[in-house]
Amino acid sequence: SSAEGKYTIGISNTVQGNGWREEMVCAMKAQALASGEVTKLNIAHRNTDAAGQLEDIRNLISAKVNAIVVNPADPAGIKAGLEEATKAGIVVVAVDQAVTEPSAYIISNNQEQYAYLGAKWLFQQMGGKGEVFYMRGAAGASADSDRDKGFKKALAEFPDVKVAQEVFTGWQQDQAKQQMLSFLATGTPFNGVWTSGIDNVIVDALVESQAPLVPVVGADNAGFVGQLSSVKGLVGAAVTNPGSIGGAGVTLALQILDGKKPAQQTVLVDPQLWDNATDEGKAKLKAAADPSLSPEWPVSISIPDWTTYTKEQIVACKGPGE
Amino acid sequence: MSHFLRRQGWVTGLFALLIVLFIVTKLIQPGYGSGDFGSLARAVLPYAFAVAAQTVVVIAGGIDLSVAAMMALTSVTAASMMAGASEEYALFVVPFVLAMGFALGALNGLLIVVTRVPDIVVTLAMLFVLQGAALLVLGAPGGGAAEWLKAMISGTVPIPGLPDAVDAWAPKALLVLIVCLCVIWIPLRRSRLGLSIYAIGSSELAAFRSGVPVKRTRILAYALSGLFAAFGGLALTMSTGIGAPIPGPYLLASVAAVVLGGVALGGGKGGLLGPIVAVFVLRLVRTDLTLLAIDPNVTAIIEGLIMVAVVMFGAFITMRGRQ
Amino acid sequence: MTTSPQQQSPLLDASGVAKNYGAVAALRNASLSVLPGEVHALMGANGAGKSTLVKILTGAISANAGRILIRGEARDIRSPAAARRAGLLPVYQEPSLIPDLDVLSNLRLTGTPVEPFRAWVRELGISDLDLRDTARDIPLAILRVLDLARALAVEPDVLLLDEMTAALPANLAEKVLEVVRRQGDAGRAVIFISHRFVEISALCDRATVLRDGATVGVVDIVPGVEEKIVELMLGTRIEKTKVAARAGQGAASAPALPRIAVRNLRVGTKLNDVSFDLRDGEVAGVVALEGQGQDELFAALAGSIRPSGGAIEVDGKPAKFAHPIDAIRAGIAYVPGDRSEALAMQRSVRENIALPFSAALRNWGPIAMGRERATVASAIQRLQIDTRAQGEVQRLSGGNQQKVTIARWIAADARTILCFDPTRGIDVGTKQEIYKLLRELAGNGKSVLFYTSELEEVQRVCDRVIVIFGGRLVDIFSVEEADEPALMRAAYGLPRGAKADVGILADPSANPSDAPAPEARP
Amino acid sequence: MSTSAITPAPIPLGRRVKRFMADRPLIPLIILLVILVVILQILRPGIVNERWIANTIKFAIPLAILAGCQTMTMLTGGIDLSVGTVATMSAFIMATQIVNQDPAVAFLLAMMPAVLIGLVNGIGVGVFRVHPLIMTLGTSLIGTGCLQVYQRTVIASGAKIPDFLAWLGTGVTPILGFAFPNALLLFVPLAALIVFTLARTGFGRLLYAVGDNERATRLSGVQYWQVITALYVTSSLLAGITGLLYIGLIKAPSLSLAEPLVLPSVAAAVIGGTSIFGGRGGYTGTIIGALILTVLTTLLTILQMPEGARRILFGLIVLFVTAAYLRIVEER
Ligand SMILES: Nc1ncnc2c1ncn2[C@@H]1O[C@H](COP(=O)(O)OP(=O)(O)OP(=O)(O)O)[C@@H](O)[C@H]1O
Ligand SMILES: Nc1ncnc2c1ncn2[C@@H]1O[C@H](COP(=O)(O)OP(=O)(O)OP(=O)(O)O)[C@@H](O)[C@H]1O
Ligand SMILES: [Mg+2]
Ligand SMILES: [Mg+2]
Repeated sequence: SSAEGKYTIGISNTVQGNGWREEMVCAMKAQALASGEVTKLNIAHRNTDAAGQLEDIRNLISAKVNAIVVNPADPAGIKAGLEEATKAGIVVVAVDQAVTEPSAYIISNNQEQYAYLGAKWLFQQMGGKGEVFYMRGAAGASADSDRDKGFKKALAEFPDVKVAQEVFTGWQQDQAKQQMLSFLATGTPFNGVWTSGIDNVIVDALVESQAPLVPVVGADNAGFVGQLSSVKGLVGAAVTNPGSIGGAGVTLALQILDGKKPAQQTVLVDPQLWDNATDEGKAKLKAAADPSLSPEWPVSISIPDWTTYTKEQIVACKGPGE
Repeated sequence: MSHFLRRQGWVTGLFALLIVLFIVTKLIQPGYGSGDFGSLARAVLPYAFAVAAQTVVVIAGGIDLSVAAMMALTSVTAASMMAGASEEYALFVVPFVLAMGFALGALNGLLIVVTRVPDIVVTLAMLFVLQGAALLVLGAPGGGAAEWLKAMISGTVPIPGLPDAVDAWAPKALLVLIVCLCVIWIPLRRSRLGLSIYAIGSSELAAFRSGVPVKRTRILAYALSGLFAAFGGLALTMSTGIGAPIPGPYLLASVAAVVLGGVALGGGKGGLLGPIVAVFVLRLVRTDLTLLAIDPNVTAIIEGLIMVAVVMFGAFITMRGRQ
Repeated sequence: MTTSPQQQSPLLDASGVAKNYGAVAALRNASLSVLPGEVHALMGANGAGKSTLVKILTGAISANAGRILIRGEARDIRSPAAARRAGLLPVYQEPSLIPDLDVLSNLRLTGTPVEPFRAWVRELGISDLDLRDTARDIPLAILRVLDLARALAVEPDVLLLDEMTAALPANLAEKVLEVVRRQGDAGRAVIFISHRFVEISALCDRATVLRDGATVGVVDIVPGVEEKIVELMLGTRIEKTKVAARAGQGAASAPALPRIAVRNLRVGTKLNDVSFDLRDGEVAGVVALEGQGQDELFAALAGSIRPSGGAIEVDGKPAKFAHPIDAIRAGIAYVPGDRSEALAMQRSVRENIALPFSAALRNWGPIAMGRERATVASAIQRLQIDTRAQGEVQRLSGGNQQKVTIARWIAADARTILCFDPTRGIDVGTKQEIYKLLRELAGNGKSVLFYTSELEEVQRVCDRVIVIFGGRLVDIFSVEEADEPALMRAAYGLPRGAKADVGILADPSANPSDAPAPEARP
Repeated sequence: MSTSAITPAPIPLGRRVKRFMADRPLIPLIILLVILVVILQILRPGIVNERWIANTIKFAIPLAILAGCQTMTMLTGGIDLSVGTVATMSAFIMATQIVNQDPAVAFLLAMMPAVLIGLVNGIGVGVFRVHPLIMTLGTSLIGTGCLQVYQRTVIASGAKIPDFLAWLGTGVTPILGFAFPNALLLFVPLAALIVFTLARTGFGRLLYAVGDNERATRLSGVQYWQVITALYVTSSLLAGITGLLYIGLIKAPSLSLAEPLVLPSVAAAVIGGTSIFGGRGGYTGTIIGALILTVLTTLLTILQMPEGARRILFGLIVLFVTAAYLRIVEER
């Protein structure tokens, strides 16, 4: 990394204490450090809603940052704040989700595609028929409703697949596990499980209650990826949903600050699917598996072309000046 | 007399703290100006209404755990009604939503009075009910808001006869807050109802024996709380332009600010000014933490420390005063 | 039964009133009939149901059965507000002002006119009341008087006073009695509950006696009727003699060291330079008007507040009390006058009595249940506590609650007991028990410091009497010298030998208007 | 004096039943629990089987212990909102320290924040008289912050769930043909200890008395700060132990592991008949309260309905259960 940075970057995130978001913030820090262009990061990172994020964005405007990278609590809810930021000459980049503010740049994981890809694979594994246990995220969250669209799209392609039960895990491990166990106790037959990223506890629950190991779809969390190669008889797929999108957001912001505007306003990072049913998938899983990572962290800790930090840097989770 | 002084003393102290914080802010960010103050006012708005909602019931000797859920429900209701509707339609939506908050608050009170279940349980149960209802109204964040409503809290009020530089320090959001609170609170405080609310919070038995209609007063206190929460919900919709069915962090924040503002949990004491000033203090602390680019993991520690320290300090002062 | 045949129709006529609290029948068959212009006493032992009847008449609770006629009309009084509209106004046994509101707001809340209230307050002997004071900061006795003034100010037809004078010092009590008597003269009716016979005979026209929740008689108050009332109240005859076997002569053989020596004790501005001794085997009385510093004296000795000067010696050794536990360790126990200060109201009688056993850190372990049961049972036995509702102390009657506060320290076997007005609101039978108990304690070599607001008790119980006035100890009487007029004069700060009678109670036959009206607060 | 017996009037059967229940408040609670289970069985025939019972118990236990913390603090008129954070901290520290440390050392490290937070809570409430709600909310914020800072130092060291904890949290032991969750081995003695402490020890007595009338206890020689400090430390320790049990059950260390249990723990204590105003309640009721909530969660999971309707139903049932219970137990 070069000597002196020249930019201050503000970051706004509204979910704290969740492995994915923590990795995202660490990726932002690591990328800022690795780029060598950033003097200081102003990070507003707490649990709040769209109104709270507006407050944070305005505080960042007050702090006179050069760019703001934001993981929006809601695509439309923070429009006013982003508009004010642009007016103040601040570059705005939204990561993970799109925003409705037209002046903002977006580099996003494709949530709809995430769900579609996993669900489609799952339904194929089920032979195109049977019952699926549909474990969603948090009711009322916009990422959850995007994923629901993708799931429903896949479902429409497989008319013989039925939803045995739909539950909201709230993206909480304990709740998800309890729901899985309760569901198992009902004795309802089911042929597959789709999870919105709360995955390893589901495998645990199946194993503990000696239930038949049906195919399970999850995210690329370290714990689940490990299980996919270590749990005997488990067929499953991890769909990538890289938290390192945060690092990509920082990169994009720096490019714009340096005058290299991207061709289009929105960059979508499409997810990949690694299953342990094919050799190709197995190889990818093996390459990605990283038992040293905290089990809640996604293993896809970097995005080719977009992030330049090393694994040590993201794990160290230190930004410029720390 | 001494009690009166002590209470006013606390609010004065909070004001002083707020001023110190403004000075600190100015030191951290010399460019901190009227526009930033406007941002502060807008950030304060939903919190202030949440705190007002909590304050009324706390003074009446209760607690309302459903404040944030009520805000979410009123917010999604307003947003879903206004989505795609005409600007004028909002003129109907606003009173409707306020009435809804009032009615649901009254329902809270009614359930407490009728079932005799402790208020903390009733409002906890209502928290789930209102959250559920919010999800039924809007499954995901969405909806819209009339432009004039959004405009009501952005920008400043031109005050005739004053130079623009002064006007700039009178953000509309602040004025909306002051007007809404004063129009309800000041007459209330002077009315028999207000007195009754303090009375049932102070001693329910003595109030009953003084001829206060305890049940009706309790129901009305919760209804007012619902009304303030509905204002809060509207404020959310006005600032974000949408409604979100998941409640924001307003419940715990409201309880904390109530206590910081010198209102005794247990009832009968305090006023609305203290908690509102406390909200400003808490929001400004947040601003300063962001301006200082403090490690976000440390900000939680700092906010917790400030909360505990201020309340401990208050307790310490009271103890000294008693000796 | 001596019912006086009267021609007038009653203002208030209640009959067959019953009230159950679960298994406890607070009232079974109570009746009460009050004529215009009379002061009507409602009497009964602790727990007889007097307060319950008052609460029913004034809509604070609802009866299970009964009929209430007001001016001959059947009225259903459902709330205090309804009672107020019907012209019935109570002053309950516990103060009813809202603690966190100032006096003015309290008046506003009840719709009481301010000027008449002010006039009554002055009339009742409180000259320096600030209407902006928060009720919580006002002493109990004054609060009671304010409660009364608030009731008087709306000129009720029937005023119901539940042990109005119990917590009052003599000077305030007198004023109250005067005012009440005038209510009767003005054609209104007063229902007056008190355990003090002097007050009843000085004031009342008739008395209704309750026993175990039922009316057992209505009598005219004539000289010598006390015996009959007591008989009705208790169902048996009780000796109202002086407690015998005083240890007074034991003073000669007293040990060289006093049990407690108070030297130049000072507490803020309230108590100044007070010195006296308390010896083993004696009951020392404390007499003072309201607010003369006696509260602070007791609190300082009990370790509740820290004195600002002077010294307390226990058994000859200087003692510093930072917390009541220090005083308790030194064998000094404090029984506050306000029982709500001493009792955990939702807990059982047993737990309340056994509370001090668990206080110290080393006693936090398992409780020896058998031993506790025995100790508690013997204390209950000794004080004759009515344990029908012992699951929760709050369900006991006022008098029985008071007994529990004392029983605690009997069970804990404290060497010195500081009793602050322990007979407040206790019926005659129980009073006798308590006098006997205090004497017995002294006989067993324990020491008692005994503040009382009823002067006649001094002679029954004490060996010596300490009189406090304006925060200073003004005199110490031996029991022989301590007749009521002498004590009264000393309590007003008058020197010994001054001749004027004080107050309407000094000589019941004297015309009260001849007595000089002393200032309530010097 | 008033020793004369009240005339025994014939009491109608309904009132006799009511009084019987009022004297034994546990019975109506258990009946409510059974009703819920029956409803569950009707809605999903066959669900109430051995496995389901074991699962329910497994999930009810951590909730019940945390609700025990609430019960005890609520007896004194307090509340402990920091239990979720404390449990999470213990769990997270255990799972991350066990990787490189001796189990005993890891255990001690895991319990350290519990003791510390309990001590701070106790001193704040007992000495400085800060309202418990604010005090424990504050320490829980501070604790969460510290955990987040700590987390960054162990991102790369990975995490492991000690086998013993997994055995305790998820394992079952067949006795007499019935699979008993191993967590009962921890819970039964712990619950017995809490019940005994509340009913039969000086400390328990003081909790009730302090919550009822603090001035009275002071005059009886009780030093408030001692009781309160001991109480909050105990509460925190229990929360710490719950954390260890919970991580054994969930097997996924996260920074918000036990947070979702906080509100239900308060609800369980209140449903179980403990008054938030202090002085009244007990632990056996709380245990049933925790079971009721757990069964209710299952019931709502298996019902096919929109999430919003599910939450509404949850709230209504909690309200109904508490109201029905109060109706039955409270005379007057
Ligand atoms: N809330 C209650 N619950 C249960 N029992 C009660 C309750 N209130 C009063 N009682 C019982 O009713 C009876 C009558 O009580 P009450 O207070 O009327 O007596 P009282 O005549 O005023 O006695 P005192 O002279 O001691 O004040 C007592 O046995 C008492 O224990
Ligand atoms: N649980 C109990 N039940 C009944 N009586 C008790 C109980 N605990 C103590 N006592 C009685 O109270 C008195 C004081 O006992 P306690 O054990 O509290 O004394 P202590 O002050 O702790 O001990 P020590 O005097 O040895 O320092 C004794 O008369 C004892 O018999
Ligand atoms: Mg009474
Ligand atoms: Mg009495």
